[in-house]
Amino acid sequence: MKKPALLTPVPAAAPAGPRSAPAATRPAAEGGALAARLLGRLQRQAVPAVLVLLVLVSSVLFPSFGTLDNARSITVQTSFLAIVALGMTLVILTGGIDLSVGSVFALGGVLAAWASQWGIVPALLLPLAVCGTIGAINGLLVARAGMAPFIVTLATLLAARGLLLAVTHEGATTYLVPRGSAFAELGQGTVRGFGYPVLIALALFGLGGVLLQRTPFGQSVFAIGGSSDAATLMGLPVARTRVLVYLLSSLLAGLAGALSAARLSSGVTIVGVGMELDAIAAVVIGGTLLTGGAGTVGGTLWGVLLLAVIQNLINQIGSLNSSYQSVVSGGFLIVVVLAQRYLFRARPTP
Amino acid sequence: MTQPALAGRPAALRLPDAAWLQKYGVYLAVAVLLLFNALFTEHFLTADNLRTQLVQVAPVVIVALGMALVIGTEGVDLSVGSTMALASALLPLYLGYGLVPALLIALLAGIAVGLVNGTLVSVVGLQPIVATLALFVGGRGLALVVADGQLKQIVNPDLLALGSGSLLGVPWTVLIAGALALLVAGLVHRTTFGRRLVAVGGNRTAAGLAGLPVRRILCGVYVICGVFAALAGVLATARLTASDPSALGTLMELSAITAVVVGGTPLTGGSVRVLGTVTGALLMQLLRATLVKHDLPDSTAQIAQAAIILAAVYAARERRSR
Amino acid sequence: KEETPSAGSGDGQAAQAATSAAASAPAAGAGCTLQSTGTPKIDLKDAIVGFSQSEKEANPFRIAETQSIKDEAAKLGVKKLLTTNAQSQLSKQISDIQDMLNQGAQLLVVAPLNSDGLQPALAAAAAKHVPVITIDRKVNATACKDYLTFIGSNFVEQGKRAADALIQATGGTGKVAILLGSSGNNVTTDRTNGFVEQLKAKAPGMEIVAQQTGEFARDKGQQVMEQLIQSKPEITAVYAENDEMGLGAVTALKSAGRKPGKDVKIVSIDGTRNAVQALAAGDYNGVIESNPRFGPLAFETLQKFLAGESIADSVIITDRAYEPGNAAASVAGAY
Amino acid sequence: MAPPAQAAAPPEDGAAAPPALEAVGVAKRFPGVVALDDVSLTLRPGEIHALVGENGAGKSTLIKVLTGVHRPDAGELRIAGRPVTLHRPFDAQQAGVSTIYQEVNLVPLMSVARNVFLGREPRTRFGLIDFARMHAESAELLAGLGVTVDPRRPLHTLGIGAQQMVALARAVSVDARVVVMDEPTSALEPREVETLFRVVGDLHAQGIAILYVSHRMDELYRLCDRATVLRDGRLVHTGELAGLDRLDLVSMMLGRDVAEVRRHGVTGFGDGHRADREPVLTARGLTRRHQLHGVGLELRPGEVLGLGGLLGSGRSETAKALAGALPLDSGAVEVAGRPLARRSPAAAIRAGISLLPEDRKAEGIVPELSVRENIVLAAMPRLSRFGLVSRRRQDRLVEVFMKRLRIKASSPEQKVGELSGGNQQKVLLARWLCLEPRVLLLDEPTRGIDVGAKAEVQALIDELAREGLAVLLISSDIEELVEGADRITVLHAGAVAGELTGEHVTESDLLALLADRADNADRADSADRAEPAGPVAADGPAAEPAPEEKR
Ligand SMILES: Nc1ncnc2c1ncn2[C@@H]1O[C@H](COP(=O)(O)OP(=O)(O)OP(=O)(O)O)[C@@H](O)[C@H]1O
Ligand SMILES: Nc1ncnc2c1ncn2[C@@H]1O[C@H](COP(=O)(O)OP(=O)(O)OP(=O)(O)O)[C@@H](O)[C@H]1O
Ligand SMILES: [Mg+2]
Ligand SMILES: [Mg+2]
Repeated sequence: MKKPALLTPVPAAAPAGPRSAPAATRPAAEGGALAARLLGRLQRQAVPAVLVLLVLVSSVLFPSFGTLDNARSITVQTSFLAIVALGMTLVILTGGIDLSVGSVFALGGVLAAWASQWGIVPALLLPLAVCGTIGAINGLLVARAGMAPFIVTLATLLAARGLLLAVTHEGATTYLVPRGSAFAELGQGTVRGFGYPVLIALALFGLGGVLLQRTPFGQSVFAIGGSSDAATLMGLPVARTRVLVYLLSSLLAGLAGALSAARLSSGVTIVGVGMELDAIAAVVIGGTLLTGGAGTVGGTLWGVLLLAVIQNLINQIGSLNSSYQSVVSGGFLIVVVLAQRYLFRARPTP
Repeated sequence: MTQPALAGRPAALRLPDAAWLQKYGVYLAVAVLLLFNALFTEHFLTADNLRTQLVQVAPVVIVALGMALVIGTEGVDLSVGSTMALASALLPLYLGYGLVPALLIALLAGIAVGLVNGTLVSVVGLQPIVATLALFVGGRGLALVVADGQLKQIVNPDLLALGSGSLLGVPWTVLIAGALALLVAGLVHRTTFGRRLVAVGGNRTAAGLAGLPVRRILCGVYVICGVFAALAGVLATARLTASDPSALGTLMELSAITAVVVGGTPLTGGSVRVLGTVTGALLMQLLRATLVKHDLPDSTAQIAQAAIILAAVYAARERRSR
Repeated sequence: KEETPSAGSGDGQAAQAATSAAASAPAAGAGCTLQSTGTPKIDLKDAIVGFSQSEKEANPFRIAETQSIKDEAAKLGVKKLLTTNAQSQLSKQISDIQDMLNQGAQLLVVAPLNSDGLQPALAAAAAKHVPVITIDRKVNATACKDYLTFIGSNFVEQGKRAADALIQATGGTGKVAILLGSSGNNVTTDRTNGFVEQLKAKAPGMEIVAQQTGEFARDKGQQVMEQLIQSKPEITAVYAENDEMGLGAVTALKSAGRKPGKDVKIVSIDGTRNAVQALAAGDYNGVIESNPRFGPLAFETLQKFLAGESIADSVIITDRAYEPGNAAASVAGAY
Repeated sequence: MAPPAQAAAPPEDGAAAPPALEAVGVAKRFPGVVALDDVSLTLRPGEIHALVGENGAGKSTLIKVLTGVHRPDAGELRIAGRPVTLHRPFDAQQAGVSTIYQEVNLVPLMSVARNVFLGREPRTRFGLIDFARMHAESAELLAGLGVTVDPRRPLHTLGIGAQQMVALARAVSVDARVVVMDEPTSALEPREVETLFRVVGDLHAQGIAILYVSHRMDELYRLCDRATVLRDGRLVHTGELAGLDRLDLVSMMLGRDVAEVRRHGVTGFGDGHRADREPVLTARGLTRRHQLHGVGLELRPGEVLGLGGLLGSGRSETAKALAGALPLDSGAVEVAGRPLARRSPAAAIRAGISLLPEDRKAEGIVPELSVRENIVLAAMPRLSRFGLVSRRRQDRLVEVFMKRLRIKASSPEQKVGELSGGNQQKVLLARWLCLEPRVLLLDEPTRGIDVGAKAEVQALIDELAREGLAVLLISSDIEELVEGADRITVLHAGAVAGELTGEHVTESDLLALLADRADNADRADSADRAEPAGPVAADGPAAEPAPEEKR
């Protein structure tokens, strides 16, 4: 167990590394060592475990569930939410929240579609520049002016939506991405059937994991979320880290929006509504504390997948009335978190 | 208190400075907005118009009051909008037995939702946002199942009277909201439950060690929030003269949380500002009214709304004394 | 009893007397055949049909729409009908369609949430040679190539007809408030454009004094109307882009002591039973139907297509118009 | 041990060198309180300077001004002779000032190693954090301080004492020319205190200036060269400590004349109590995995039972178990012969057991609430009728306790989070005393309390015991433990290691028992905390510093 498990270490949950405490060594001694170790590992990784269980069960129940095609469509659909949730993870880890991501996502898409007439570079740069500005505003207002993140990002949620409406003449204009352009390819191309957005999302999560776990910036993020007073007293760059975190969140949301526009071939104005809640839910289900200070980007990835699989399952069940669909997905959510809580070793509440 | 030897030096005189602004910023913002409208909006300072604003804000105020209590315990309740819908959906089913039984059933639904939320938060120990997310998603579905997806016209005269009637010119909904605000203020400041709730929000570990019944308090708070949301659902239904489970209370959770936070209650728990919450709701209401009355297109309206919220909260922000 | 579309709503529409499955295949275009899409020839009775609904069945329009598809499928004895609901999320609609394809859907009926953005889903269907019929809303793509055909109403036209109805009710003068649908939505845009254009062309004496969104919901419509009554008491006419908002406006006007239908004329689009009832009761001045009963027409089109016939790129469904004169008699026929 | 701060600035020669750190005419005011008023302080290179004063005198505030946490309202700061403006603690650290703040200011959810290295993590070639090195170095650093914990453990799983040692490790492992320590020993055991002294000695030898705050007079006289005395935010005295009589120092701190101070003894405790009655509290076989192994004890009305042990020996856990605040695997607690059925703090409180917890920040105060509300928190039901709080009854109670414990606050409405550390402690004490319990469990009751108030608190404990209360006393101040307790139960590694009664309740007996135990433990297994070879336990204040393995 030498590998420092990049994406899943330490929060309050369970240290992924070896523990010299007798707790970890005892079950191994009692025979069935390997099985016990595996079980122990799985128990500490509640979300992936629930996910694996869910996937196994539903593959048996629904023949069309466990297919490669299904995997491809689930992954590409989730990749956009995943990218947004990655940024959200960083923000939540500092104990903040970013409600603006849904609007910023939509704005990014519209801007990208508009700029795509001049090629792929403007199509990526414009949304990043505008969304980055929004993120910087969020960050500065939170970190420098000391305003509550909830309110600041709620305001920018409105502002980004307003900007989007202004750009699209109150939603009357939909900008289209030129067919066959390099930008469209970015959203629609595949490698072995898996869309580029999936690969981009995975790469970003990899980077995010390294950023969070292996760089001083990441340590500051955890420290601020754990105790921002202590972080200040320890001389960490608290304000700078906060600004950066909101900046990254908006950039990622904008990028996800751009990719989604590339995939949809158009800058759709109605996307992203309520996306912030999905992202927050994925992050929190992924084991990140909403109060900050503990969590992993890997957990978020699992959380996003879990939400997607639940939705897919509801479709597999087939002809559920839409009202029952909500009831079922609400019920599912409870079952999953309860399973997480009771079947698997719960995190010690800090 | 007499302890001259210990009490430091005489306090510096408090001027209406930054700290003052922080404390009373919301009220100031409301005043400014009222002034603006009085000057620049036609037909604004009429009794009818003011009544309209109050009537529209009443359900938000009621939900926000419950939400403020939840936020005081460092929680949040996303399910309020769905609870409103559920209460609204149940009403027509039982109005045949009269207003009171139907009302009781609706409130019972609120209690049930609160109990589920409260149990998930306090006993199971889930993070409030996840715990209440389940009913946020499922609750509205349940409401639609109950109502068979249909909007139903309300014909019960008692319920309609609740929505449109008034006492001495003050609509019932406004009176109810006002009474609840007083009640919650009393609850927070004058009862053991209120004080303990704030302590639980301020330091849960310490509260537990001090022997407070933390679980019961948490559960109680979510139940109150659920009941308030259900009541708001009933009042909104009465005013709409229809039970509309698909649209009633959508985004209410955001409006309520916004009112609470703009009103100066921190999301980190440990304090509840009741008057601030009411004022926060009023501020948002006036803001929306102003934008509609000046017929701004949606794009401009949203940007303006964002700017004004930021300005108001910026003025009232907490300045750390260093 | 049945309405023929009023004068302005000509293009390609032929009024038919049949209840809901009124259809017309315009002569335009070469049409689309099995060969051009590469769809294998199958019998509808052995087929798995997928239906993707865009919004929750929580308003009369969507309820009637879904029900009509389900009923017709049952009537024709379709082997299996998969239904999904995107709950107003575009991304969910895309994955819904892909899920159904993965579950083996051979024919698809889609009620798009938005005219743009379904590209990936359509591409996936095309790759599997699964024909897609979009109902209610047209997608911005190439018929026959990206999808088979579109069956539905013309929203711009609906807006124009609403304008006509309002002009008739007001006599061509007055101040109008528009209750817009959700911002950024194609339906909102089209119904607004049609209305505004027609008003400009036909009734220069009418002035639009307010355009505010009521988000297609009754309570929002009511709230906005309450504000407008206070700030712009001079308003004499309201155009609501769906019935729900119109009915909200009725409530608002009533509680402000005004007489909807008389002091303030109201016209809206959709043709739900509640609105037609209000019309019959005199609270309303006109309702333009947006016909949700796509089932018969959709399956009829599919059957023709599978039988080898050529299908036109769009099939326009007939929308009725309810007027004070015919309302009372039509209530039962409204959805 | 890892040599702390090898590369510190070379000692500047002699008296010619400018002061390492200097504050001139500093003032700081908080709403309602003048915390500092025209205070000047000069810290010479290489000296150990004591900062003393009673609770709320302004010591911590001065330190926070010196380290950039607070911006002074007036006055000037100089570091190495140059005037500086500190905007953030970061600036002070850049300028070579390293600080251990009064309340442990680390991040509870992060691992021990990360806490030690936050902000200056060792990197690999690729610029990424080198965890292997970080863990190794922090383990080594901590082992050098006598703490052997897995550096991957989340900090909050450590006791407050161990956390304090982590903070120490962090502070001394940076290159600093000034180290500021605000009550570093208040949570430490004699053994750790010795370690700390050794570290201070090392720093001193390297020419690093140290500003040292403590309420323990012995320490000051043992360590410090000079002292600055604050009272009510004003400077009362600065000078050599050697020539200053202890009584004079205390009288300056308290602002009372020497004669009055002299009347108080070393501690406020009187002599033994009568404890012939039936035990009011009996605990048997308290067991919890990895923490407690069959601890049993008896408490009689009217006696003070001391609980002795080394850091991490399970004393706090025992106290918490008695108070129903720690889930147990097995074991029973009886109050006056009746078993406590439900284990919860509420049930224990109803049975008359009160616990003053050890970690006042995490487990004690509700910082946003007022002094009044913090005091009455646990007693609320008694002070209210029909669920309505009675403000009048509260005020009466609060007034009594604020006077009796000399709680210094601008008013009972001041937020507890704004009080000085010692005053927070007094508020907590008041919270438990106003419950009028039958059994009082005190975990570090005088932690951070000034000399004057400490004697009063001790006298209070004494008085309560005389009135028939059963008191369990946990204290890292060994003198206090021995003076105060009638009987001492000694714990080691979560089990009872022995008991001292009668004339054996002495410092030397206690230390002997502890040392004996620590030795045994070393020879035995204990994977978790095998001590480094060699006798580590200090044998009392006069003993030699523990040998260092790595030098
Ligand atoms: N943030 C703050 N807001 C308001 N008042 C404060 C604040 N911090 C400190 N004070 C007040 O300043 C005074 C000095 O407090 P300080 O913490 O410096 O005392 P201290 O000498 O460190 O005491 P102790 O020995 O108890 O730690 C106290 O009266 C305290 O209430
Ligand atoms: N010096 C140490 N070496 C190893 N582990 C330690 C050490 N000090 C503390 N710990 C760990 O921290 C945990 C809690 O420590 P804590 O100091 O609270 O224990 P305690 O028994 O309450 O100590 P105290 O007797 O000081 O109150 C212990 O279970 C132990 O595992
Ligand atoms: Mg202090
Ligand atoms: Mg302890």
